[in-house]
Amino acid sequence: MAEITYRDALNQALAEEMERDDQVFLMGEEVALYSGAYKVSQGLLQKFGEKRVIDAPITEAGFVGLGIGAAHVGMKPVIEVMTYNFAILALDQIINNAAKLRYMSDGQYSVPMVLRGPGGAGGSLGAQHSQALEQQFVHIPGLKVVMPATPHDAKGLLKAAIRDPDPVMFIESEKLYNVKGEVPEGEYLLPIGRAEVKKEGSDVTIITWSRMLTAAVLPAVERLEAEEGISCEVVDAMTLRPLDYDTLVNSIRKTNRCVIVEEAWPQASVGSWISHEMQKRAFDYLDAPIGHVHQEDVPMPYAFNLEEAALPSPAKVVEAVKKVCYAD
Amino acid sequence: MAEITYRDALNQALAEEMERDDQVFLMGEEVALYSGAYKVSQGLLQKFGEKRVIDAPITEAGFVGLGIGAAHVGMKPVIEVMTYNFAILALDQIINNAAKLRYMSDGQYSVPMVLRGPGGAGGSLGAQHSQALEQQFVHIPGLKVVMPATPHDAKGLLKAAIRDPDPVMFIESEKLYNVKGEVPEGEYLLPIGRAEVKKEGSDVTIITWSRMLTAAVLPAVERLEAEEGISCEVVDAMTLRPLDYDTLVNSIRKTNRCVIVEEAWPQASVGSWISHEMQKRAFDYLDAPIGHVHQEDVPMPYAFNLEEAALPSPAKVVEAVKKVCYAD
Amino acid sequence: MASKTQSKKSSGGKTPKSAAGGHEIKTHATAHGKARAAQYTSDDESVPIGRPPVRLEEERLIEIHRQMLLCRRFEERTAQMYQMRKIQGFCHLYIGQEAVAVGSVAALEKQDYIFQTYRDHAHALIRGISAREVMAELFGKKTGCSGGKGGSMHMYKAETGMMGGNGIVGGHVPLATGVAFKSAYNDLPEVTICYMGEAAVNQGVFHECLNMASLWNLPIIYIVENNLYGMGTAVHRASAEDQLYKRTEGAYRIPGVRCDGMDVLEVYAEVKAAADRARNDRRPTFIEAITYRYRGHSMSDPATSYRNKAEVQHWQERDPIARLQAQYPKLFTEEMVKAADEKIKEEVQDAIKFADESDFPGPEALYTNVYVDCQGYPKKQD
Amino acid sequence: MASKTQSKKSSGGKTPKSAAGGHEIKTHATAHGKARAAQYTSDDESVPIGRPPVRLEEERLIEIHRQMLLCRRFEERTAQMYQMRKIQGFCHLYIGQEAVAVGSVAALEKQDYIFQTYRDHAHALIRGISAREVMAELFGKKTGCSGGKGGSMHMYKAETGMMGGNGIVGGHVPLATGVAFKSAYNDLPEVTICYMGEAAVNQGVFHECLNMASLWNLPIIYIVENNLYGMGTAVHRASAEDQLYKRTEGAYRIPGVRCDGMDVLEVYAEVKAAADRARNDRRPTFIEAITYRYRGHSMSDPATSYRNKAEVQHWQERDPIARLQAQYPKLFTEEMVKAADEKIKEEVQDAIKFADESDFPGPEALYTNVYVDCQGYPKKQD
Ligand SMILES: Cc1ncc(C[n+]2csc(CCOP(=O)(O)OP(=O)(O)O)c2C)c(N)n1
Ligand SMILES: Cc1ncc(C[n+]2csc(CCOP(=O)(O)OP(=O)(O)O)c2C)c(N)n1
Ligand SMILES: [Mg+2]
Ligand SMILES: [Mg+2]
Repeated sequence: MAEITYRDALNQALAEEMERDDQVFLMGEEVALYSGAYKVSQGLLQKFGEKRVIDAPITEAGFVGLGIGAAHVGMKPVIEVMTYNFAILALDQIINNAAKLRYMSDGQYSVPMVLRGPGGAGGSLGAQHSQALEQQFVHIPGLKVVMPATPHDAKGLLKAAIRDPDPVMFIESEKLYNVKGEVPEGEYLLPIGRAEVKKEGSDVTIITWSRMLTAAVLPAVERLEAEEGISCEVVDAMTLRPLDYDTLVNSIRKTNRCVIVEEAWPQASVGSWISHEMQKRAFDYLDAPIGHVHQEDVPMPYAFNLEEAALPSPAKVVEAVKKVCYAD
Repeated sequence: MAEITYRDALNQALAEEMERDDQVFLMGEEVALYSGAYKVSQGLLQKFGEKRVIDAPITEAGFVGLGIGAAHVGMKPVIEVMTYNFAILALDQIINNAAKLRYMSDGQYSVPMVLRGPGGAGGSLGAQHSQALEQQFVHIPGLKVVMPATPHDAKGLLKAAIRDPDPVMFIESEKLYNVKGEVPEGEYLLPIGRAEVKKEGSDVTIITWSRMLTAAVLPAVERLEAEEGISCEVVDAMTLRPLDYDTLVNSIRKTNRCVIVEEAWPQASVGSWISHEMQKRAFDYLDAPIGHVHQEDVPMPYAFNLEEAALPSPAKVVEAVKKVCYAD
Repeated sequence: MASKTQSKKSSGGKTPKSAAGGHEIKTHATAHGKARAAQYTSDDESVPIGRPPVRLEEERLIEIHRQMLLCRRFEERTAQMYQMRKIQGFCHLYIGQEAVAVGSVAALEKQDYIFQTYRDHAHALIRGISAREVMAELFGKKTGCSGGKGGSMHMYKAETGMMGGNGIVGGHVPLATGVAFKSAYNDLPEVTICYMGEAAVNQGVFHECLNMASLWNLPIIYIVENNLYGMGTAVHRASAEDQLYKRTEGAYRIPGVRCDGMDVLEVYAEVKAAADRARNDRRPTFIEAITYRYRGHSMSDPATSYRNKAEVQHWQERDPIARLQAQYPKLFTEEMVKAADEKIKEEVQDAIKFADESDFPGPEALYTNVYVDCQGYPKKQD
Repeated sequence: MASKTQSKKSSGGKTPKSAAGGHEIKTHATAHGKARAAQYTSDDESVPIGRPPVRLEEERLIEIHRQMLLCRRFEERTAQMYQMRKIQGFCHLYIGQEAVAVGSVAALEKQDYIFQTYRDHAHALIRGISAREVMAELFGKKTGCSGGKGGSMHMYKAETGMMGGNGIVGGHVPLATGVAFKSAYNDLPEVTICYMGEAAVNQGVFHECLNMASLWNLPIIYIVENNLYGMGTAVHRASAEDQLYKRTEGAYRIPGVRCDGMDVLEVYAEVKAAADRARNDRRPTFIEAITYRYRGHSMSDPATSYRNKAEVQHWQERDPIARLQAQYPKLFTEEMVKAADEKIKEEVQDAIKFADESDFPGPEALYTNVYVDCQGYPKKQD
């Protein structure tokens, strides 16, 4: 298997799906001539031409809504938001049209659109550009929300998202674009709605997704196992809506302890909701309250030291795991 | 004490605060000549003139942002969104400016603005107009979120919100506007950030806010006490950010059981987060998983029977309470 | 027929400082508002009318007349059903504005698309959804065109090209633009009409979409149904440039034209020209149709605080149905109209009966069609 | 000084059908883009220049020159500090565009306000934030003008009227409009300038605000710094009407004027006239200043894919600092400029030293100033 970056994995998925179906097009700010702000669409303009790789004016509500409109008459738009921070500007279109057209028409329409771009912090980008806002989408019936953590998952899930008949919020990570991982040569798809045990263990279940897997959880697990002798099972939720309850619950039933690690703010977050679902489904199996590691409840500061302190970190995960293991 | 409607209580609060401080103004769609879509601002144009009661064009992002701009140079804007459903259109302004200007400037600015209007379902209004989207605001550091359930609380909290130095999302309810309750004559303020035990009880704690208090919880409690002999303590959260953890936790420590009732969808909801916080803080006191009553996880249907089935109801609360009491 | 009225201009210009010394902010001016409404009189000569009414074959005129009358009668009964609480929630009537929908849809072809706001009953009826299905939708019945799940503001029937009402002011403009994008992308001879109220023109997304439509040469017609008010706000109290047809040429290079929205043939002619342009040249057009709603904004609005009876009467004298009849007196004889009316009344009565007798959606319908495919989502809460 | 160049118009007009038969959607045209850039040459006679440069006293000219040079030198060193990773994240340089900020701020009074985008270092410096505080902010130090918590895109100093940079394209336009509203409401003789890049004009909120500013007679000047590109997108690939000054009169009754943004005195004159109008007549103005950024969009953009060296050189030949010097050769002698430059370099060097030696904010700063008052919120997670 080839080692390629998360960016290239996404690029391959886009190229393969555009090759496969001429109703797939890519639209967003700077996706064509500039190859994408983060170069995810490198080479696609050259390959597919300006009819199918389209630079949009800076009008998020407009072009996201345009994508929804095209999707509900049969196209397969892939709309890029330069970062998911800007999706706020298109939220009315996403919530009121993408998520509801099918229900309101009682099944006459579907919206097979993918909205993709990086979420979370990018590094010293300040308060307005460093948010993990997936809770806005996970809340909404009618949407699917996918947040892959590895190049392998990114490729398989993006291809599945493009073929999916429903609107998929596909949230990447700026800090993952350069991360390499093994990706099989030929075509493959991964199922939306499936979580995966990324590492088995017996003492505690750590549930996470996207960048936190490699940025906080895995380094913490290494330390916990080496230094504390705590065996950790790591579950990557991968899809946040629909959530794969079974895989998560089964792990907790085995370990009897759980920590949830997410990049977002704590209140009404996806992690806090998963915690609620877990206590509901595994109440009798839990030997300790569910732990929660998240961004500090403040806007993201610019100063490097403060940003580091604001974000979840391996150290915070270690601490939270020790706490639920009563080893603190 | 006079019995007045929730609408009139709000109207009094607005009038009193506008009288008190000439930097308070009211802006929104139809607030002046039309007296507000729900007549909350009745008489204010006549009393304060068109300089201070201002009909805005239908441009939510624009006039909400304008309010934020005016607030951060010292005014005290009260901005009305005709319903909180439309606040989605202004969400960038709310999240990126109202919530963050103080932090990004390290305290040079504050944003003493109130954004008010009805949230939740109004009755047969269909999918785009029947949402309880408070989770979007409760997630965001820098905002305060207040959701009063009674005329008394509405008046005292709106006055406090207008005087508050921070941006307050003040979420009312269309279905409460006509509801009457006792309101003291003279001036009074209620503290933002305080929950209240609306009814004492011993077997189970029901946490709720806004319309669900009277529409679902109190009728259910009546039935539960009469028919099942289950004594319920009812806690009205009133402010969702900052949340009054102590009042909530203390009640659960007493009753050992908890059900959370909210109008919103379940995933990443405010209720699911409160549940997480409660299991964290009262793990050893809980005799059952925390129950959760919420809108069914579907867009709001128009058909009357389906809408009724979609919303939380006294029956659903009864069922959930019986379940956590192992009485089902 | 309407007689010529004088065009009155408001004083306009600079706002005087208020007596109190504070700078007076121009927010509304009731008196002006009422005077200015006259400015939009459909026979005001200051209005640049693009093109003389066309000649249409008799059978087309009869059909156009029938459609307007159907909309009128259908909604009169809708109001009645609302009073009886058979219909609930928001309900926005189109009475008075019929010429706009009928004249414009008549200029379309079968493969074309239309998008409307929440004020969408007439558009649904004209574009080919049966009165039965529209009324059943209003009643929230499963036989409704949206299965009872959409309601008054969300009428859909995919195969007719009626792409729905939308409840968010301006929210459907990108959808319509996206459909036009699909037509251009696939080189299909399709045209999309995106209707909106005049207040929607101030929403940001309108601006975003017109720019894209022009930039990318999309086959779309934006029709503003300027009924002079957005709820209680007169157009000049919300739009700095209240001559709306002037707003798009300078900003987006999209030609703006105004037409008399009380004259169904003028609407037809203007939209036909725009549709040809869209279909052949792939260029968007902006049409402002001056019209008037006789009723309140929605069923809860008595429409008394912001306009007076004289104004309503002024417009009722220009009623689009009466006007068409007057234009072709030999065709629309008293008997002919009466017969047509009877038939339509029967059709509407049948629709009401059908809606009334239909079932509400079954409880399982609550959970269907949220997704095409989502592994057991959603499930009932437990 | 720049010599006359020819104004080349792109072929424009209708887009031909593509060979494949599909309708070709006009999304970009690199070749045109480069040719068209010449159209915006500051000495292109097709550009309607509003007003001849004013005469200013020598000391004001010297100060204006000093400010432009300060911005230039400050940002050259900023780029260097970025390479050394003293500064991180997004960092957008203003080099080449100095005449716009300097000329316009010079036309303001002390009580006035300015709002800028993320490209805000120069505006901060000119409006009275010291080089030390700006550099310290870039370094993320607690001595920075925003306490190290804002960063490159968020420079604030309330008492100077520098109301900050903003990271969301278009996101600050309502804030600025709100400040102008406060001035009008309280009848204060204040003017607000809201700067933005030319790509921001396509955002919906721009449209919403211009309408309100005109409707309510707000004392505001919207200045578009048209540097011909939004990241890599040439203005005509994003704006259907790429002559931006034409976009506001028709749509909002706000006069639009274009000025040569490489000529600081022309900017000054145009903004002075607009400021007088705002202060005295309470009417908004829209100014398009044609300018050019010499560097990439941000530090990560080599600016090679969408423009070529010849184009950059074309604009560098119109450099605003050199131009002012050439306009007043007797004042700006070689020695004088050299001496001024030395002094500025020292000031910048001092700022770097100050920033470097300052402390990062203490860990407690993470939790301060989220609220004025919020009962123990926020607290560190436990
Ligand atoms: C974004 C948004 N804001 C406000 C509303 C409430 N609202 C519904 S219709 C309306 C007036 C619209 O007027 P206009 O566009 O002129 O259309 P008309 O109703 O006259 O057909 C308003 C304010 C809404 N539905 N959506
Ligand atoms: C809403 C939003 N969309 C996209 C971006 C990313 N972005 C930042 S600057 C920029 C280009 C803006 O160009 P222009 O307005 O011309 O200003 P300039 O950078 O040339 O000064 C883009 C796309 C953003 N910050 N905000
Ligand atoms: Mg209207
Ligand atoms: Mg630019």
